[in-house]
Formats: sequence, C-alpha cells, structure tokens
Amino acid sequence: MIAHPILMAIGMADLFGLGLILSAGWIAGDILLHWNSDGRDRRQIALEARSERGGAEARWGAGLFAFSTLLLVIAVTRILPELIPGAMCGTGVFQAMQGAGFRAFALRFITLLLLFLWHLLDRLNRTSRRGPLTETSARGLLIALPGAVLGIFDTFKAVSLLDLERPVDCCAALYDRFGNGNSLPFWENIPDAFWMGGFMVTGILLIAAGVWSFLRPGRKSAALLAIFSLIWPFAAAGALVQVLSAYHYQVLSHSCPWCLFLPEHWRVGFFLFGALLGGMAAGPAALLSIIVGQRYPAIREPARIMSRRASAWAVLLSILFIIGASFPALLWRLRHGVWIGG
Amino acid sequence: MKKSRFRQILCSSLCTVVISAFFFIFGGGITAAGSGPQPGKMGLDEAGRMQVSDGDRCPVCAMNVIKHPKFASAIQLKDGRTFYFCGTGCMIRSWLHPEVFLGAEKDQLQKPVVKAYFTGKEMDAREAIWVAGSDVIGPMGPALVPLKDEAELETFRERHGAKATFRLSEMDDEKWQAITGKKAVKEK
Amino acid sequence: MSGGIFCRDLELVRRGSSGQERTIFTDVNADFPAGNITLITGPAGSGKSSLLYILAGLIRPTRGEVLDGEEAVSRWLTPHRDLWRKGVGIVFQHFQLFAELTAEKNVMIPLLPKKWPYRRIRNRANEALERLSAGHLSQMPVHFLSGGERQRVAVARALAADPAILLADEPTAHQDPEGMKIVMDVFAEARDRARVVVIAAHDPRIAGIADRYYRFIDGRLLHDRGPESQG
Amino acid sequence: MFYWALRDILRRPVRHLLMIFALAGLMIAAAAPLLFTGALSAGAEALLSDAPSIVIRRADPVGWQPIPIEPGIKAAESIVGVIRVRARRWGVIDGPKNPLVVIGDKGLSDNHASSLPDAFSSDLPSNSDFQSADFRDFSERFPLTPETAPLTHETVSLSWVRAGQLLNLPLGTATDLGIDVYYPQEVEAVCRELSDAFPWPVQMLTHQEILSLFKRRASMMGSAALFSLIPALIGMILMVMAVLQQQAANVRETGLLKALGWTARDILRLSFLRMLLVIVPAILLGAAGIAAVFYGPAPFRSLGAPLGLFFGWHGALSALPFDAQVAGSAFAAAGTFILLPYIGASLWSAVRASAAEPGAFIEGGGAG
Repeated sequence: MIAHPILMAIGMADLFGLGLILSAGWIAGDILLHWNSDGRDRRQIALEARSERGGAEARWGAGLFAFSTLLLVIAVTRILPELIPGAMCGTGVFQAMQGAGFRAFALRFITLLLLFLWHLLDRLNRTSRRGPLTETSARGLLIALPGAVLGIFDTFKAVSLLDLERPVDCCAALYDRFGNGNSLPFWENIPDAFWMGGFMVTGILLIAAGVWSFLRPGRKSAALLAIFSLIWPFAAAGALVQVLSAYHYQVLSHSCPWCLFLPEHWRVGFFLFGALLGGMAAGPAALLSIIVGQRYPAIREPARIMSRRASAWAVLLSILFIIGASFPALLWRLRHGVWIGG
Repeated sequence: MKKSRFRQILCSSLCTVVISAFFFIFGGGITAAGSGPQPGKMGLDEAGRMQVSDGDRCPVCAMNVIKHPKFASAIQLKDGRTFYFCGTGCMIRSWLHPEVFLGAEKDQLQKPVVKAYFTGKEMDAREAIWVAGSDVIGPMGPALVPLKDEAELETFRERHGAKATFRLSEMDDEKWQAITGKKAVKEK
Repeated sequence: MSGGIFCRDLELVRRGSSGQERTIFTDVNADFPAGNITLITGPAGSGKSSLLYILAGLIRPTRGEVLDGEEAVSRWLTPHRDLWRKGVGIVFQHFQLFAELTAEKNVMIPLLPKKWPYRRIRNRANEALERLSAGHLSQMPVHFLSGGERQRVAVARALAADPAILLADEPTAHQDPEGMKIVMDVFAEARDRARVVVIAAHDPRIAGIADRYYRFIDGRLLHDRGPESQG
Repeated sequence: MFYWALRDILRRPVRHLLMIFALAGLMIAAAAPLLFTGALSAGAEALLSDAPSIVIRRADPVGWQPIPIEPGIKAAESIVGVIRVRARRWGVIDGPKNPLVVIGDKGLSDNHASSLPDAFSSDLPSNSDFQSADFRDFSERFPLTPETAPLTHETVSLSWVRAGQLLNLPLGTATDLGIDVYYPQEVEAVCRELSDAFPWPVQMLTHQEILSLFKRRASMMGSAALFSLIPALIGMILMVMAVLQQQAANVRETGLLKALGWTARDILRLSFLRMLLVIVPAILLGAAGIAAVFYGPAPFRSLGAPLGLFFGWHGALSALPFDAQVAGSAFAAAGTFILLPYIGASLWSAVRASAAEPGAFIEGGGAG
C-alpha cells in the first residue's frame, strides 16, 4: 500500500462517485418496479421528481468515475513507476498489481462505456418533455452498476498490492519473447503484416461505415459502424503496439503500450488510446440512438442528430488515431526510404 | 454549408488514409541504411569509454540512456556504430539477438562495454564476471551485475548474494531463460 | 399561444418537518381557458396561492396534472418546464421584488435571458411600467416605494415578457380605486389578446371583471357562478 | 448578462473587493510553504550533488577528534567499492558578525592574497586570528548554483594550512574524510566494513542521510509553514461559509429568477460570470503578489517578512531562485486549493437550482 496524494484522490473520487451511482441505482430500481407514465397517482408523480434527481446523481457519479479513471491512468503510467523499484512504465506497475490491476482497468473501461451509453440515453430522454426513455435508461444504469462496484473494488485491491519494497522486472515480460518460442502468447505469433492488414482493412471499413451512417443514419449503417468500432480498436491497438510503436520508440522491437504514456515519447499514449476508446464508444452510441429513436417517436429527431454526431466522431477519432499512430512510421519512411526493420 | 465542409474534411482524410495504406503495402524497397534503431550520436572515445549524449535511446526499451548513467552500457559494431543501453540487461539481450534489437547480424558485433559494478570503470563486458539473482535493483528490475575479478565476486556475494554467475561468452537463450527465472534450473 | 390550462385531479399534500401531513386541497379539476379572466376565491389558507404556484410550474402537485392545451406540463422534465415558464407571468402575493434594485431593473429581470441588446430590454421594461402608470417610478429603488406602487411594479414585471399565461395573487390588495382600475385594465387587455388570466383574490371589487369563478371550500375547488351568487 | 453580472458585483463593491484581496492573499500564503520547501530541497540537492557518498569522522567518547589523513585514507581504500577518498578541512569559527564557515582549499597557496569580498570588508574583529588575506570568496572558486542560495551563507575558503591553523587541526589531520562509492546501493555495506577497518571509533554520515536531513528540515519548515496555513485555512473556511451564506440568501433570488422565466442554464451562466469577475482579478493579483513577494525587488519582498515568523528568518527574505516548474506547480496548487472551494461554493446554488423546484425557494412554498 502506498499513500500517495493521487491515490487518495482516486479513492475519494471513487467513493463519492460510487455513493452517487448507488443512490441513483436505488432510484432506478424503484423506477423499474413502479414506473407508470400513464398514471397520475401520488407514487408516479413522486417518482417523476425522484427520477430527475437520480439522473443528476448518476451524471455526477459517472463524471467522478470517469475522472478517477483518468487519474488512475495518470498514476499508473506516470507517477507509480517512479515509486516502485524496477518499474519504468505501466508494465512494471501492472506487474506489481498482480492481475487485479488489469481486471480493474478492464472493468473500469467496460463500465465507462456502459455509463457513456447510459448518459446518451439520459440525454436523449431529457430532450423530450415527458422523458419516454426513463425506464430504459434506468435499466441501462442498473446494467452499468455492477461494473462500477467491481471495478472500484478491484482498484482498491490492486492499489493495496503495491509494495515499495518488492522490486518488479519491468520490461522482461516484453522482450524475453525471443528464442523462447514455447511461452509466447498467441498474439505474438501473428505476423506484423496481419496486424497492419487488419488495422487498415477494419479501419477503412469503419470509416466507410461511419460515413455511410453519417450520411444516411439508419439501423443497418449504424449496426455496421457499431460492429466495426468494436472490432477495430483491437486490431488498431495490436497494430500500434506490435508494429507501429517501433517508430514511436525508434527501436526495432519494444511492444509496450505503457511507454507511450511517458514524456519521453510525448505522452502520445493519452491521445492515441483516448481516441481509440472514444471511437469505441461512438459506434455503439450511434446504433443505440438510432434504435431508441425508432422505438420512441418523441425523440426521433434528436436521436437522429445524436446518431449522426456519434458517427462523425467515430470517423474523426479513427482518422486521428490512424494519423497519430502511423505518422512516425511515415516520417521514418520519408527520411530513410526504408521501414525500420529494413 | 456546414455539411459540405464536413464532407470535404472527410474526403481529404480518406485520401490521407488511402495514401498511407498505399505506402504500407507497396513501399517495401529494402536497403540497409536507415533501417534499425538510431545509434548513439557519439561512439566510444579512444580509451573505450562511453560518450552518452542526451537523446541517445536504448534500442531495447527506448529509454533516454543519459537518465540512467550508473547502469549504462554500450555495444560497438564493426561498422563504427555504437549503441548505448540503459541497463546491462538490455545490452546482453542485444548481444544475444542483435538482429532483433539492433538490426545487425551477429558477426557485426565488435565490443560490448559495461561499467564495472564497484568502481564504475568502463570495461569489456566479455572480461567481466556476471552475477544474476542478487538483491541489486537496476532501473528496470533485478540487475545483472558485471564484476571485474574473482575478489570482487567474493565481496559481492557476501554483500548481496548471487544465485548464478556467468561469462558473456557462455550466454545463450537457454541460459538466459534459466537465469531470468523463465525455467527452473539448479545453480551450478 | 396557449389554448388554456386545465387541472386534472390535482392534489397537494404538504409534509411538515415532523412528518405530519396536511392536505391543502384534493381532486381539483378546473379549466382556465385562454381569453378569459378566471377568479379564484376562498378563505385565507385555503390553497389559492398554492394552486397558482402549481399552475406556474413552481411546485409539483402530489397527484394529478396540469395541462397546457393537451400537454401535461406539470409532469415535464425540469429543463422543459423551465422553458415553458418563460411564457408565464406571475404576480406574487408579497410581490417578491428585489428591494435594492430600481423598479426598472426589477422589470428587466424576466427579459435578461432573451439576449436582446441592453437598450431594447430597458425600453421594453419602461413600456411595461408606463402601462401601469408607474413610468415615473422607474429609477426609484423599490424599497422607497409604497405598497401600492410596489404592487404595480410587480404587475409590470409579470407583463414585461408578454406571457401567454398571467397568474396574479391578490393583485389589487394594496390599490386605491384609481390603482385598482389601472391594474384591472391591464388584465382586461391581456384577456382581450387571448391570454390565460387567473387571479386569486378575495377583494370583492375584482369580482365584476372576471368571466369565470371558482371558490375553494374545505380543500375542494368548486365552480362558482359569480358575484350574483355571492350576494 | 455580462453587464448584469458586473452590476451584481458593483452592487456590493466593498465586499467583493475584500473577497478578491482575501483570495489573492490566501493564494500567496498557501504558495509560500510550497515554494520554500521546493527551493530548499532543490538547494540541498544542488549543494550535495558533488558531495561524497559517505562522510567519516573520528569520534572518541569525549567528542569529535581530528582524523589522521594518511592512515585514514589507507584504511578506507582497502574496502572494495570505495573509489575515492578525500580529506577535508572545514569548520565554523567566529566571524566578524556571524559565525563563518571556513573551508580549507589545497588549491590556494599559504600567502594567497586576494581582495576581501565586500561582505567581510568591515568590522573585522581585532582579536581575530586571521587576516584579510586569508579570505577568498568561496563562490569565486567553487561557483555555487543559484539553487543553493537559500542554504548557503557566509562561507570562505582559506589555504589548506591556514585553515588547519584556524581550526586547531594538528599536522597531517583533517576534519573528516569524504568517501565516494560508485553505486548508492553499496553505501550501506561499505559503511559496515569501514567501521571495522578504522583503528579508531568513527562516526559516519551517508549522502542519503544528509540529503534526507536537509529534506526533513525542509519539510519540517514546510509543516511549520503549514501553521501559517491555519489562518489561511480558517480564512478560507470563513470565506466559503460567507459565500455559501450569501448563496443561501441568493437561494430565494435564484428561485425567484426561475419563477420569472430563467432557465437553470441562464442562472448558471450568471453565477459563472459573477464568479469570473471575482476570480480573474484574484488570480492576477495573487500571481502578481507571489511574483513580488518571492521573486521581486527588495521593497516588495519585505512584504513577506511576516512569513519569517514561521520559517525563522528576520527581515526581508532574499529572492528565491526562480524555477519555473516549482513556481508553476506551487501557483497551481495554491490556486487549486484556494480557488476550487470558492468556485464550488459559488456554483453550488446554481447547480442545486437546476434540479430543485423553484417554488420551494420562495416564501416556503407560499401556502395561503
């Protein structure tokens, strides 16, 4: 356990955020049990007032959760490596966290995605006077709730595993792959060309689907966009870490995602992985808006606009990612006339 | 108006993507110069000492070597290029697999330089006695420690312990895995 | 423009700090069509002001709903009700003016969010004051004004944004006959321009002007036939 | 809307002016400990960057003893891992006004004649053992970096022999030995073996210990300065409470605005503008104040004299060496700690108003 201000800030933000989300979840449960938009009895009128309060609480809670997640990324990539002996970047920190760190991150990002989609529903809901999506968004919030609880729990566990006395072996896991064929994880065996091919193909498909969904918002185009924007980040992250990172680091092989966050590499990781996550959220957002827009005529128009905006974001962020990720490679190519591997 | 501008942006971005894809697919003319990581700005000096400049990157882990001066080490190639490393581990890995990390063949390797543990004096890594599995921590975890002679080894063993010792010439992948704990083997 | 506001099964229960409940009124069904002045009477504490608050969307009823035309505005989400409220002008029983501001500034307040040029807002405010024959008070801080003058400033403020719905709580309580006439003329004019006008009062002098009458009796709002029936 | 916000501020000019000054003053007070501890730690690190890894002194039960150079060096060099041993002569003597730190310098000849630095030109004590020719400005020979300014004071270097005479060191002895070790990790083991290698009892102080002593002192001063933050904190709490109270009075106003057709967003915008009108001048004033008190010319710096109560100096402080990162982070931290509560308090009621029923704010719901 390390008592660092940023970890305390994360803990505080997490606790307050969780409190707000839980309180909103309680109200959401009530809404699912008792909501009756046709009735005008006491319970329904009171529930309408509470649903607005719950929505505000959940928004603040989600905001705090997103904030603490950002702080966590900063802590893991920038602050903790300086404290943990032998750690140079996030890899070492994750080693010290022994699996709980990875789980916490995965859960947090899934939860953030769900909370983002909830937030979208909530916003669409509030564009209409009577809030036709109140029940749906309550359901959405309840789906995101366990992720928030578990993610925060795993964060606490991961942080409590940090130890200033126990050294870690930061990059060993990354570069002892060579001459050690039997213990390679499967993705290390995929040739670079496949990564790049997958990256380019899914990227172009994603952009095409995004443009289509922007020009003609509809279920089909949005579904395609959603599918690609869920596949693409994996291909893109793979291509970035396995192939393109070499140009960011200017070394032949250093497939470490965390060093990208270091100031030595212009903290480009925040931008690249941020764009990736944003793009990942935008596709499902476009699909979700279209679906609820078609189901509830009261919000059809704002949902359409929202869907187009999400499609545009998906396209924009993926283009930004592609440019940001491959720029050093192109620069190298222009400067030297060859790729770094010769 | 606004819409058409967005389309313009979209089109130009698409063009960028297509062009970059073109580069990637058809751009593979291969020559040796310019491939591989950048060597250090300055090579070893006449006495064989390292001259690390700011911005010299460790070709294995991409760290700025000048920030980790105590464990800095180097490999000189026959073509005159010298690579600087942030730690001894990175140097040994490159010595074993120059094709992976340096973009050079094994017969290109000329001289590995390390700083002897107790004195910090530069020496040929092939002459050093190496120690693994002590309590000494380098910039990236448990360090591989180069010692000058048997007397130093004795002192070192007393002070820090040593699970294994080796010479650089004996080093190969199998031994590496044994020493770094990838496979359990008994110490000789 | 509103076709009128309509109450359906309204109930208001207040809960005291110690948890006891008090039903202010229940089962209120009433229509306030546009182009009519509707008068609500009843003894003090019978719920007239509370009903006006509910009509203005300032508090939620505990049951039932308020319709604006077809739409149940009382159940709209807050931001939408906020926007709807821009079409409501309200005269509070105790005026609720900003005492340290001048009359003009007070009347300007509802117009400020409109993003008009400052001068236009000022002119509009002064027009509203003129209509209540209070133009000469425009630069006076409100705390210098008499009760009657304050009340006229409050009416001017309610009218300044030309609301579709005008709610007034005892708007003539502090007026002499002359002031009374000025205020009532303004309401009559609003009626003639097809606005919804609802007045809560027990000032018998008002009775003559209204088109429709309601009376609170024991927590119920009953249709009233007007001044003749009151005797 | 902007005019209205400005009017709102000008409605109570004294109060808002006071608020601006209070915010700026609190920022300066909060920045002070951060700046000082930052400057002290940076100074210690700069000062000690070339210091030996281990300093060894001879200590009998009676107390400190001069250490014989020849056998000392021999003993130290026998330890594996020691790469350099330096004998040092230095000590504190009574100076003209204050105690002086005297350092023996082998590079200076015995009758080295150099002009006396200004600081020592007057008031040489008549009973003094040494002559003006002995003095040489230390910084002339060992250029000190500006970061060390908060830590160094009257220091002079003398020739090796003269220093020995002044400090009563017998021939062939030194004050202490400075020992260099290549890896910091070796220090502990070397220390253990050193104490066995010397024929006399010795005391050792490692570089790390000295540094942490300095840092501990800096952080102690910092925490002492935190006491200066107590009034600041109380001030801040009072201020936040005042703002909240004002906002509570504004709650009626907020509800009323809503009743008059303002949306939550309109109200938020007004509160925000109002807050900016206080905060922007406060930030500017605070920044100007910090710059003037810590880095500016002397008359401004004397404004910081009251802070000396907590740090233990007298009169105006010397200008701190400007380090953009330390200054920037101190300013940011002070700004955050002072301004965030203010911002939070100012916007709180507006945020609350967006969720609540405005009727509840006006005359308790207006029953009647």
